[in-house]
Amino acid sequence: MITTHTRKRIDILIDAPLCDWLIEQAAAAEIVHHSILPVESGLGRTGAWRDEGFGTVAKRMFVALSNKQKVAALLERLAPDIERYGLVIAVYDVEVVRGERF
Amino acid sequence: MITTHTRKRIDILIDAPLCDWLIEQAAAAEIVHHSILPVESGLGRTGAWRDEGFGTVAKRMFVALSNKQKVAALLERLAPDIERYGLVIAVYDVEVVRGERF
Amino acid sequence: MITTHTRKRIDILIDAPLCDWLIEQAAAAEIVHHSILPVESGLGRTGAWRDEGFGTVAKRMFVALSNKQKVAALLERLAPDIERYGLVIAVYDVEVVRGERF
Amino acid sequence: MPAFETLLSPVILFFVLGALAAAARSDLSVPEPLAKSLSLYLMAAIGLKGGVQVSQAGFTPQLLQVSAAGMALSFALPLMAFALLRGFARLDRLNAGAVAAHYGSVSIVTFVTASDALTRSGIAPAGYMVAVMALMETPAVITGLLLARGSGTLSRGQRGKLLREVLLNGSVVLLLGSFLIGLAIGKTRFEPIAPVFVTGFTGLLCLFLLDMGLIAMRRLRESRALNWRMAALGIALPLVNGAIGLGVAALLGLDPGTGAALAMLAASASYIAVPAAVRLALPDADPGIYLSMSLAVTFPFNILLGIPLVIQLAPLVLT
Amino acid sequence: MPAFETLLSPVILFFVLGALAAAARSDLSVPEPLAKSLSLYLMAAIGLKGGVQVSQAGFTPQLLQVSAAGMALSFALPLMAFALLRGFARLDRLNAGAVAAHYGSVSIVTFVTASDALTRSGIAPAGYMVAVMALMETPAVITGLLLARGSGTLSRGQRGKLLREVLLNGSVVLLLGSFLIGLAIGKTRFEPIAPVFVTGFTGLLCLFLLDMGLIAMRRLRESRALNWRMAALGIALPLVNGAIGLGVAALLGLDPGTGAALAMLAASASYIAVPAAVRLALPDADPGIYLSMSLAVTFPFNILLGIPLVIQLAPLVLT
Amino acid sequence: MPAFETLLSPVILFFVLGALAAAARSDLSVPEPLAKSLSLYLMAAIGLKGGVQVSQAGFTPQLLQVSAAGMALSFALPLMAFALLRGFARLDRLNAGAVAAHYGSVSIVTFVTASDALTRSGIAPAGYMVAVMALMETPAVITGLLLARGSGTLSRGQRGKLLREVLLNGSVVLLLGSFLIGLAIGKTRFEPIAPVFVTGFTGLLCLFLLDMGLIAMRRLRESRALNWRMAALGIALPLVNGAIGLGVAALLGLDPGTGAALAMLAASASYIAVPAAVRLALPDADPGIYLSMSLAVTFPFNILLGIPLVIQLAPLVLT
Ligand SMILES: Nc1ncnc2c1ncn2[C@@H]1O[C@H](COP(=O)(O)O)[C@@H](O)[C@H]1O
Ligand SMILES: Nc1ncnc2c1ncn2[C@@H]1O[C@H](COP(=O)(O)O)[C@@H](O)[C@H]1O
Ligand SMILES: Nc1ncnc2c1ncn2[C@@H]1O[C@H](COP(=O)(O)O)[C@@H](O)[C@H]1O
Ligand code: NA
Ligand code: NA
Ligand code: NA
Repeated sequence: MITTHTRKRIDILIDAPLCDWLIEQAAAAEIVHHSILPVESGLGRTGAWRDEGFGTVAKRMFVALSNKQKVAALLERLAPDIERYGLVIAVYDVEVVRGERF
Repeated sequence: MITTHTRKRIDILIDAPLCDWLIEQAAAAEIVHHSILPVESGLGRTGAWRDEGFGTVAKRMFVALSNKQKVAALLERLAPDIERYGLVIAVYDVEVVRGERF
Repeated sequence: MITTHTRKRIDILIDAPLCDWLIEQAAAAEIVHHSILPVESGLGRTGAWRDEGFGTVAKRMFVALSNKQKVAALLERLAPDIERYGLVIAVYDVEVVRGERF
Repeated sequence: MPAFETLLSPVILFFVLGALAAAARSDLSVPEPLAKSLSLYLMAAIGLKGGVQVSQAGFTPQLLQVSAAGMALSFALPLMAFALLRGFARLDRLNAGAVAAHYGSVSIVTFVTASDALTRSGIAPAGYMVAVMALMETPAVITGLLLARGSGTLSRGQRGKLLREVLLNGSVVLLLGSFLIGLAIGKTRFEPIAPVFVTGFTGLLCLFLLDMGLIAMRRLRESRALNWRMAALGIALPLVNGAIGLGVAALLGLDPGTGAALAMLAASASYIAVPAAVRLALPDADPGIYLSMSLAVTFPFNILLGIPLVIQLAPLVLT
Repeated sequence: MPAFETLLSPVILFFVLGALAAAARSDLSVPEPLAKSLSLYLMAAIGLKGGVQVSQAGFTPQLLQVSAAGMALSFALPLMAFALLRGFARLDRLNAGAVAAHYGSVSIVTFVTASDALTRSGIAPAGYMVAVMALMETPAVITGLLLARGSGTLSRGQRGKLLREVLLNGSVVLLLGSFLIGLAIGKTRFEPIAPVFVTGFTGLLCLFLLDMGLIAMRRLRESRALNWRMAALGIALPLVNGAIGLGVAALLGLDPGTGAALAMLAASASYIAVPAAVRLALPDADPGIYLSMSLAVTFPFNILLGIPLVIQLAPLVLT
Repeated sequence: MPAFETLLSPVILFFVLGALAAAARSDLSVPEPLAKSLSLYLMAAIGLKGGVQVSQAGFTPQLLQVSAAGMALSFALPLMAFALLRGFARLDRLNAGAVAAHYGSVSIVTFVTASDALTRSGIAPAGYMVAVMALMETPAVITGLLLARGSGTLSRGQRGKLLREVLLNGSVVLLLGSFLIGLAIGKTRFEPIAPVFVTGFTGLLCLFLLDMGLIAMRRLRESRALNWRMAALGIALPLVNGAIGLGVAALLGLDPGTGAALAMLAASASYIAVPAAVRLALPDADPGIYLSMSLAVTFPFNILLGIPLVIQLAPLVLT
């Protein structure tokens, strides 16, 4: 049977203009590899939005697979900005193949 | 260390025309905040589809972070319609920051 | 209360041109039903990419809900190609409704 | 040979190219935002052109007559369709009602292609037919729903949503809005935007029909729900509805072009606006049935045979 | 009645159609990639046209004067806006600075619509105004930031990013780049691409403004943060800034068309480039405030009333 | 100075603008669906134009000769490229085969830009060259694969997929399909769609090349795999292949325009259709190498220097 390892997946909903900033923060926490998924619309405390090109601050979903330590380090780094940047963060355990990569 | 709380994430694959209905149901279960992700194509019991603008009923992915009770309430509400609307639902535990929000 | 069952969700990041191949592999492992989500950009060992239509090999995210056995069978099938195709795989437990479907 | 002529138009040939490419499983595909953008463009363009034409021709009582007739057709055509779908195709009440709604409504692309062909055949339809089409789009949904579920089964919230769908559906708003804009600006103020909305029209229609060919044929290939009885009705219904439309046109004394357009509206079936409304209002109906019949059978039939047929018949019936 | 004329142009009527559709909660919508594509197209088109015009008119000292004046306005206009936003609308320092940055900058669509209307009124602005617009886009961000946070609070990395934003923002690059291309190719080599960039312009602008109407009205409907004081300033600021722009134009001795364009640049507020920059540089400011004011109040005001007003006033003030 | 002329065309200048914007790390970007839509449009347009031209010029034996020669080139050019890639750039067998497949195939955008430039220089290529291009797109994939892996290593399923790729690739289908449509409709029926497919062509090509400039330069900036030996070959291969193409044109006795087009087809390297096929068939080959060479080195070289060069040389070599 193929061996898998338990790692963390971290999904962060973030305003599109702040994406590069988040990527830098993640890299500083040694989470260099990531993927960005499009998000179409949403509703939060600041109201509804829809990615129509203009007129709204659109969101993206930052997704990274990494290990516990690095994810903790990233959360530590983000902590002071989570509220003001309105980040929506979810961390969960996943099984990965090629565990040494993450 | 930053404190996190265990909450639920619920992902629901749903036909695009039914999205507003689902958002209402979620709101009725007190899950007001959510995000909608695009889905490109898929294959299910009713065959293959691809979002080409017409000719198919496209899908979206409804994503919400919330607590156990509210997610259970939403599932209860959806129960009678899950089969006929062809909902594909996954619920899982995630760690969130700012747990009081969810 | 509505009954849920524990199943596996498997998310696979894959190059768009290899998507059909993956769908065949999954079907061979009896995971016929799936959804494909768009991915916008990313950074990995082979560098950064952005789906701009040309000039890069764009990625998709294959998502399937299935049971433990079938997911294990799929991983077994993919094993020899994971490295060369650069697959990024995450498997995790989710609660599903209508467990008999998956 | 106007019928043969029609088939040799680039618009139709691009439709055929798309259908052949999909049949051969080529990976040719049109990005979804382009498809949606082209459909917005086509609606704005025909709305404007219709409005400008009426601003010149003036309002006539006929406009009101044809509008009323069009709405009546949209309400009534689902009735016979429903009977045939129950009796011949053996669909249950629910799916028969859902399909009937589609055949009472109209296909904008079929109308546009027909207008183009009619104009090239020298019998251009009256400008107000765009408004008639917009009015015919949604009433059929109401009949279809009542047939599928019986009256009284709609909750108040659902009735509100349905009414909104009927009145404020995006394509109805864009078609009628552009029609009114065309009416307001008239021919002179239309000139600066005519290069986009008139000169570019047929060329962009080619690209759109390329996509429709791909989509219709892919739908046909993947439609598991379709049996020969449904397919046969997908051809019979446009013939029957088109004949009824032509009959109404004769009763109203319409000219051949305008009458042919009304016939094509009656003959065509919706595959954009109505499926979305029906998915919401009749979730238990099978999209595999109503989308396949309207998009994969009736639409190609109308484009390839229906339009040439009506171009032949209309001048004989309407004089 | 040139003002009334302006309102009857198809461009404006499509904006109104979009706004009405959104107000009635129709599901009409324009795909996001089409909106972005049209905005790229509009920028390339006006850049090119401006450059070609300057290639014919030649460089004049006036070009440099107006450029300098434009940049000065972009730097300075946020100051008074800031005072009003603090005093009258009672915004905190942070949000007042953020909003002020938007009003110092410009709205490309407002400029384009104004140019179109001015040209149709027989007082076309000088070609170089496109370059002036590009130069006015980003300086206001610097003033706004300093107002919001005081100087010295920017880290080196942030300052670098801000400078990049100011100089290399996509729209600045595309506008100035197309302007230089137009300058380089001149009228003859422009001819082969003129059908797309000139003939198609007004028609495509209609589609873009349809979308802007939808977006502006949806923003207005969903803006919880907006109170009447902010809404009032959303109308007062373009009036004040426009008057200042007209005054500067008079001082520089500009012709009515060019002066009116400068006034509209001053009067308009950014809702594309600046919000993105401000979201990054002032994350604690509320996008609900600055987007709603500039997009949902000032933009429609300028399109519907500001442009007709300046068309009336400019010929009186500037002679 | 036709070469200098070429560089001053708006088409090329937009390419340069895109490249400069990307080099300066501006955030200017073209939405992906627009890029794909423009490429569909360009293929349909050149296919149609070619077909219409052949419908007037008639079928000639030359058409068949050049088609055969084009396919032979596509099959054969990878052989020498492979040798150079192995010997000079020191690539392993696998990557050398992958890259060779790209250089045997063609770049549609390079062809389109070359045709535009040739036509403006008064030596328009024959209409059938579009069909020749479509025929040259995919044979090289077969040679490249055999070189990379040796024959006999393809499973039956893979061979089927490869054949499908070669014959039914979206761009092959659209190019040949539009060509046949153009052939079928001829000049008169082409007229109504000419405003979109002819008049709008060069302007839309500008927007597409703006995007290609952005993409090529971004690729260059991010290509870690590229070393100077590969970069040198990225310039040498188009020169060598172009010279071979010109030689074949001379043997066939082609006119300067048609010969120049054949040379540019030989000189160009695919970066759309072939990368997708190779990613599937040779998953272990590094996309960083083949995409960077063809898109970031050879494509800009051909656009900026290759086309002007062939415009100079073709009239001397072919008479
Ligand atoms: N609980 C949640 N679940 C999923 N998405 C959320 C949630 N809360 C907020 N979001 C997303 O984040 C955006 C901004 O949230 P907020 O900052 O609360 O306005 C919303 O519009 C949603 O797209
Ligand atoms: N097990 C699954 N995993 C992921 N997506 C699924 C699954 N089953 C169904 N779907 C998605 O839901 C759509 C409709 O499913 P169905 O109602 O079974 O036809 C499919 O086309 C897929 O996009
Ligand atoms: N750890 C990770 N987390 C999320 N996405 C990843 C990760 N590693 C790689 N990816 C994605 O997979 C792509 C290819 O990775 P690679 O093969 O390492 O270049 C990247 O560009 C990302 O989009
Ligand atoms: Na009908
Ligand atoms: Na301003
Ligand atoms: Na080649």
